[in-house]
Amino acid sequence: MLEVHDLTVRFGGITALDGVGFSVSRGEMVGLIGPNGAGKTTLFNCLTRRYDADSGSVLYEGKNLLAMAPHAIAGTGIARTFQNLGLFPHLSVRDNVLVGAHHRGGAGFLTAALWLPTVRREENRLRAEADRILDRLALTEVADHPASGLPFGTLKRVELARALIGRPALLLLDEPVNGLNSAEVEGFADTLRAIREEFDVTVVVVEHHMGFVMGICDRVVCLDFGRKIAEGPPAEVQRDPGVMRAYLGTAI
Amino acid sequence: ACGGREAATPSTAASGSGSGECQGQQTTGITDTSIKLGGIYPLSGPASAYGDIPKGIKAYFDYVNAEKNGIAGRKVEFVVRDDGYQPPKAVEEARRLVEQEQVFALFQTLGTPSTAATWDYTNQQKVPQVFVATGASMWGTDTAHPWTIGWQPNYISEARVYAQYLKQERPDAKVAVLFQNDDFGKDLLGGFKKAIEGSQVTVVAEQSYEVSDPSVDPQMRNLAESKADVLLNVTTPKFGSQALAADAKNTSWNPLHIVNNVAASVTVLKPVGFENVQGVVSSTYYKDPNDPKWADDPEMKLYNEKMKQYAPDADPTIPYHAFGWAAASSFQKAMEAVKCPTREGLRDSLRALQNVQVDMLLPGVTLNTAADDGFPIESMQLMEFKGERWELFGDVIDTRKEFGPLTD
Amino acid sequence: MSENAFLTVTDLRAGYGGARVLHGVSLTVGQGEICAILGPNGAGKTTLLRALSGMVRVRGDVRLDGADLAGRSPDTLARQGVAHVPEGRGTFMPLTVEENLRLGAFVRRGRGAVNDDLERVYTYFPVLKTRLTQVAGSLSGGEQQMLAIGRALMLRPRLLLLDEPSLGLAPMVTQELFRIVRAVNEEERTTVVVVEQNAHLALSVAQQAHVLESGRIVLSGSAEQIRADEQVAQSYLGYRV
Amino acid sequence: MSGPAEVTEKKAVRADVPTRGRSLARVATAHWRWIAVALLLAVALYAPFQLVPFRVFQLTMVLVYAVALLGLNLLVGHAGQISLGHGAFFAVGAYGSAIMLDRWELPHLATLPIAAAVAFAIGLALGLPAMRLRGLYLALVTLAIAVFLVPLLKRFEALTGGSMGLTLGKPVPPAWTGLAEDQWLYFLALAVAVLAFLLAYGLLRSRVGRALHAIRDNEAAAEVMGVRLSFYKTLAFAWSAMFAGAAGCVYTWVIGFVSPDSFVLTLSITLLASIVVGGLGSFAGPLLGGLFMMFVPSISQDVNDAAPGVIFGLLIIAVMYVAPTGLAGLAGRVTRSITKILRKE
Amino acid sequence: MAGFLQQIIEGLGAGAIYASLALALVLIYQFTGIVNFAQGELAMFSTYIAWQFTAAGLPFWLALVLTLAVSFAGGMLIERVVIRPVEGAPELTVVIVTVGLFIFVNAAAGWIWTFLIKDFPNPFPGGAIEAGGLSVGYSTLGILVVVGLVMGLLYLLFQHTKIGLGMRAVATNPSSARLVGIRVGWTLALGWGLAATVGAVSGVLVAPLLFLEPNMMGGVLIYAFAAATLGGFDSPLGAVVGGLIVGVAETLAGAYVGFIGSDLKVGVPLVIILCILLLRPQGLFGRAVVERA
Ligand SMILES: Nc1ncnc2c1ncn2[C@@H]1O[C@H](COP(=O)(O)OP(=O)(O)OP(=O)(O)O)[C@@H](O)[C@H]1O
Ligand SMILES: Nc1ncnc2c1ncn2[C@@H]1O[C@H](COP(=O)(O)OP(=O)(O)OP(=O)(O)O)[C@@H](O)[C@H]1O
Ligand SMILES: CC(C)C[C@H](N)C(=O)O
Ligand SMILES: [Mg+2]
Ligand SMILES: [Mg+2]
Repeated sequence: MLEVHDLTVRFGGITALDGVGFSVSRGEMVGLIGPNGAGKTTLFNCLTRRYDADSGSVLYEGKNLLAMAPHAIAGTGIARTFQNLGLFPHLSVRDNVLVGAHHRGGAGFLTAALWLPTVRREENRLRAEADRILDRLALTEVADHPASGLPFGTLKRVELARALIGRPALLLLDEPVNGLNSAEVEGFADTLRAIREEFDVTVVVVEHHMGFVMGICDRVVCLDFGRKIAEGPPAEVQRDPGVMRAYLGTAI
Repeated sequence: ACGGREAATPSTAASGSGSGECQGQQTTGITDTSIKLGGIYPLSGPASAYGDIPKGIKAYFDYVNAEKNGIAGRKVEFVVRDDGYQPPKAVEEARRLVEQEQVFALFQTLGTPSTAATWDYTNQQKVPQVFVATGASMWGTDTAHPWTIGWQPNYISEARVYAQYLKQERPDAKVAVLFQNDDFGKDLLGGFKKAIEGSQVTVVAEQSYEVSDPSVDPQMRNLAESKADVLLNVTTPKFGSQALAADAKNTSWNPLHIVNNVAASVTVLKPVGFENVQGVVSSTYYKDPNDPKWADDPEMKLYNEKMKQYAPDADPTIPYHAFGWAAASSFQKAMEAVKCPTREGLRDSLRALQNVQVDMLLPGVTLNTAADDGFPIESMQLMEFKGERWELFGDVIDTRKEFGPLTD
Repeated sequence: MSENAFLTVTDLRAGYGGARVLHGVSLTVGQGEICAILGPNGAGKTTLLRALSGMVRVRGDVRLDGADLAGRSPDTLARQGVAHVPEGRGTFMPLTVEENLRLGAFVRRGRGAVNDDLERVYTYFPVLKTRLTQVAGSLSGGEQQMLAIGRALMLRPRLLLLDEPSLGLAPMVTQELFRIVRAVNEEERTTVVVVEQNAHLALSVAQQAHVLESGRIVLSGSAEQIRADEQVAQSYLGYRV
Repeated sequence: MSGPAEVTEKKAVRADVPTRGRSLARVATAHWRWIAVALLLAVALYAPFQLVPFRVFQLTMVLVYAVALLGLNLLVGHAGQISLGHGAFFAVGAYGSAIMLDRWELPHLATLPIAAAVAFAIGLALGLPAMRLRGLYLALVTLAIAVFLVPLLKRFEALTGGSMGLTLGKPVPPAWTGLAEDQWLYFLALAVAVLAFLLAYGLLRSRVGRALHAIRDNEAAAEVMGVRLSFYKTLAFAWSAMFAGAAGCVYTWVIGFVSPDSFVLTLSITLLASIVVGGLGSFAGPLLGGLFMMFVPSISQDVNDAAPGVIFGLLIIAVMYVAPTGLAGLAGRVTRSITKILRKE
Repeated sequence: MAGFLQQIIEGLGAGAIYASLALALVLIYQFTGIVNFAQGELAMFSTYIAWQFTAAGLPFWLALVLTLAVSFAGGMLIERVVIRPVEGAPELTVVIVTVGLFIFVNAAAGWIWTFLIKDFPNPFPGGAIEAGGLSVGYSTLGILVVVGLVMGLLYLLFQHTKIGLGMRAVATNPSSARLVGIRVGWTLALGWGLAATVGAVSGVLVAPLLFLEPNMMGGVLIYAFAAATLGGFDSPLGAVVGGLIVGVAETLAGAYVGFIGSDLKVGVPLVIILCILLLRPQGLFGRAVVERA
């Protein structure tokens, strides 16, 4: 489904990604790990066209992602969450989620301004769906609260809801369990498993929480200084000496 | 379906003051003991300098009210409104004055745009719009607006004075023109070009500026390139000073510098340095309070004294005060001459001024109008700057006599 | 109350606008102690730290080394030696890494000592040294977190407030981080209040811990006690040991 | 405003059916916004029959400004892009209408759609390059456009009447209405304003409105969600220009005179100040801003006629102190506390 | 050719004037994060104060020093009294407060000093250096030198002083700035004070050329905005280079491009700005905003 070949991204003197290549098949759950600054977020940014690649290619369902416009990515079925939150602080939680359905709507300036019935119908449909997803992620209570001022953990869930309403085929999660305690991490892992079934979605997840990554991923890719240093089943990668040296350290 | 319309219905002279031939005419804003006038000026915004004019007017009316028992026994109340030099505001204020304040007449609206925006309304309402403070030529030539009348010499007439002067003194003059890119500048420039038609005098360079420009130095440089031997400086005060200074600074180009009346006050020349403006030529029609030549003039003495008394905060040397004073005393003359103390009466009186003398105007400059002539002042006198004062020279030029009526 | 109480908080109340978040929190931290604050999402842990550094308005009593500091502004508190690693890191995005770090020492005098401390931070977080002239906003999430911690250390604080310092850090760096906290605490007798979701780690360095829930302290004790009590662990900290 | 409260309130209304007497107040508090709009509209329809023509004229101008501010609000308040040159689009509409009336003697009403369309097209053309710029840089480029417009209008004298401007007749009320000219103008302006508000309302509560808000709050995230930034920003600019153009067109009908001096930079700055004073991103904002723009200068003058600018400047500052998020925000705060009190009893 | 070069020289002279005010705009933007519409009016007001001092008989340089001191204090006072109440408010709210301040100061100056033009002494000698058919006025040279000097000082302040660093920190993230111990309020006040001082320098440079009156800085402000936009709002060098480009472009366009003429020449800087910003949206010397997802 996703094939990354020889991807390189440089910023001035820094090479954030250095010839990275791996692939993800449909239905898989892939963990992306690596030290801080290894280039994980940069990789996500390339996939969603926030950054331009200096060389290499990314094929998604056979299409060349790197040739697409940034706004067109969502339409191809790729959704993501952000490491440091990318919410719309003045919008309510519900509206935040609804923005995630943007590419699914068809209302334009004119049709919306004219209150056309199709627009109304579409709006009602999406709202109903948003409410379902909010309910699914236990966010109904805060649905009308502005996104600013909610606890960090809650906001992370809002981001997930916003990604899900886009009905993605590929979901990119950047450190989704940041700031959750152990029980919450487990809860989240369960939710994610269920969602994966329910929405039939392929997941790539960046996370430093090893328990989470090892528990949920089918396969793990480890980056270091922009290079792939290991790839394989979680248990294997965890034992990899290079990964231990660069990333895990002694414990855990 | 139209409740509230009645409020606007003008009261007419059914009884009381109106009698005989005055029967049925409008008496809104006037009684046997009072007249209410309204004026619109930019008291705020970038043109606020003109906001000094009503202070001179007020001082004059206050003086007349207190010491002369008003105009023919009627005390004048003068309501001033601010339009910030914005036409839509001017319309609003005109309507406020007419409908809300119920003034007898609008005494002065300042600036061509504000006057143009309001004159349809005033004429529709049949409210006199007296002595508008702008020199555009349209106020006097337009026949569809009998209720509106100008006062100061129109810019075309002024241009004719300079053209006449050049034709006589420098028959083959090459003229460079600096002008403000608005009605005022264009009227004067257009009038000048027309007036030199058929003569050897030619315009060889023209440069305009916007009021929002910081400086006219670049324009002056471009004009200097033309090596013209006359510079016609059609500007408002600040830019007038800048242009005079630029001319003085440029030692390789020394044209005869003619500065238009709007920027001819001594207050404009003084900052440039008197030594730098010797020999500059202009024309005028009223007395500049800064000019020492009028120090002993009785009217100027009265003006200075009464300004001190009735407008203690205002600086009498600001020429706009004297302008307002002169316009107000012109109004007194017109009002004293009315046949009927009604709006119609005022309108008619304004259109029938015959050699009316106003002491703040130059000796020899009088007010003259006719049914088809809405230009009260059409005479000007040339002057040259010498030492620290303007020196009038030649005769008062009655442009109407010299050039015929302004019919384009 | 311990005898060498350095930070004493009594009946602290705080909130945002009309919303009350802390409903009377009291705790005491001894000089040179590390105190862990634990608790679920939205309990008010961040708010508590904000209250201690003056970022939110408070009612109640806050004493630092005997001085009443309740209601003081953050800059006054910083001058008193309170350093805060805030939630969201508070990076000066358009400034460089070095400028960010130097700002941490803004209230200090003495160029030499500050330069020494810069070097110290670089030995703690070697990545930062390779990024000195980079705009801080372009750092990776974890790098920014290191920067925030480094910036706080640049103050040579008497009281260090850490809000989820391990957020976004790689496992190895997280371990390193707690070693650093320990070292700073031991070498300089810096008092530390740390909010941390990784209760295990936090309790391993702390002497005492408080569990916060819905704006109230529901449990206090020494770090060992809390760690040992399995029931506590399950019901409040939500993890099985 | 307080969303969650509203939701719970609706449930409460359903549950409270038997106790009718009390629930009336509750219905009122739950739907106060619609009630307020209905009341406002009723007053607006009745007012011109009660007020003197001068006041009717003032209200007409308030509506004209409100429509222009509605457009500016779309851009600044909703899409988060600052324009310091919106007076230029107002001028385009005003001159568009004026030229059509002057040259081709089109009926007044026919000039409205054309003027709006022209403003839209120019907004689109300028928006394409301008929208690549951000924040401050965009603001200052729009300012430059507004500055440039004045000499441009003077230059094409044959069409625009140059610095003398154009004087135009006013729309004549059809006989069947029995209305006076001022009233007719008022109702025309009211119709345009209501239409504009309806269009803007439809726009903003839809996907488009959310996309604009998303751009305002976080461009990068919006783009990842599939919002095409250039498209939305440019169209927001064009729509905003269109509203300003429509307002300009009605302005021409009402004032009957256009000149370059009517559309100097001051107008653009006043528009921006008025929408900020009125309240960015709210529907009441443009209306309150229009009232501010209309009435506060004359209030200033009543206070100090020697230098009204002194007072006007102070009033702007004072309003921003009292209502840093605009008068609409202040009104919101007040109504919220009132509803709170109502709910408690 | 000499004529052309002369036009460039004159353009530089005009540009230096725009640059002088642009420096004040850049300064306040850098240190408080807002665009100050009142900057030009404050400069004008300062110039009146200087005029008042000289009118009272003080020697020019003493008057200047006093004026700079008064302006500094005045700028700080304005921040404390006028801006502070809206400190945490949305950016546009603060900008509109400066618009209010603009209107207020302009009207107040007219009220106090009337709208009569005042002659302001020129600190530089009147002549010009003539060489090869070109002439450069001492006054132009003087302005260029002063502007360059102010730019250099600002550069040092921005990049190489602790207080400069603190001010930039406040502008980018006030709450973090507070956390590291910066007195945000006073720092903002300092920024206003400094900007007012730089503005006063600008006013004193401008007044002898344009004549002192309440609207003196209105036109300059627009060009100064153009200069800062072109150069980048966060760079003193940009402000100066931007000012010079605008001055030269405007002068050349007015002089040589027939169709444009002096009425439309304001459009030339506009077009240049648009072109440059389309290529570099942050201005010539501005720093690009780094944006990370
Ligand atoms: N816009 C940019 N400009 C300069 N450098 C950048 C930019 N974006 C990323 N980098 C650098 O590229 C490297 C990779 O960053 P990235 O965010 O991908 O790391 P990461 O693997 O996600 O780390 P973390 O786990 O800390 O989030 C970092 O060293 C960062 O400083
Ligand atoms: N800026 C704010 N404005 C309004 N309410 C806020 C704000 N910040 C926090 N809150 C509210 O205060 C409560 C406590 O939040 P706080 O951030 O202190 O919790 P926390 O324990 O730190 O949670 P987390 O583990 O998610 O960081 C939450 O209900 C939150 O909604
Ligand atoms: C000088 C003023 C009385 C008139 C002004 N020049 C104008 O017509 O706008
Ligand atoms: Mg990352
Ligand atoms: Mg927290």
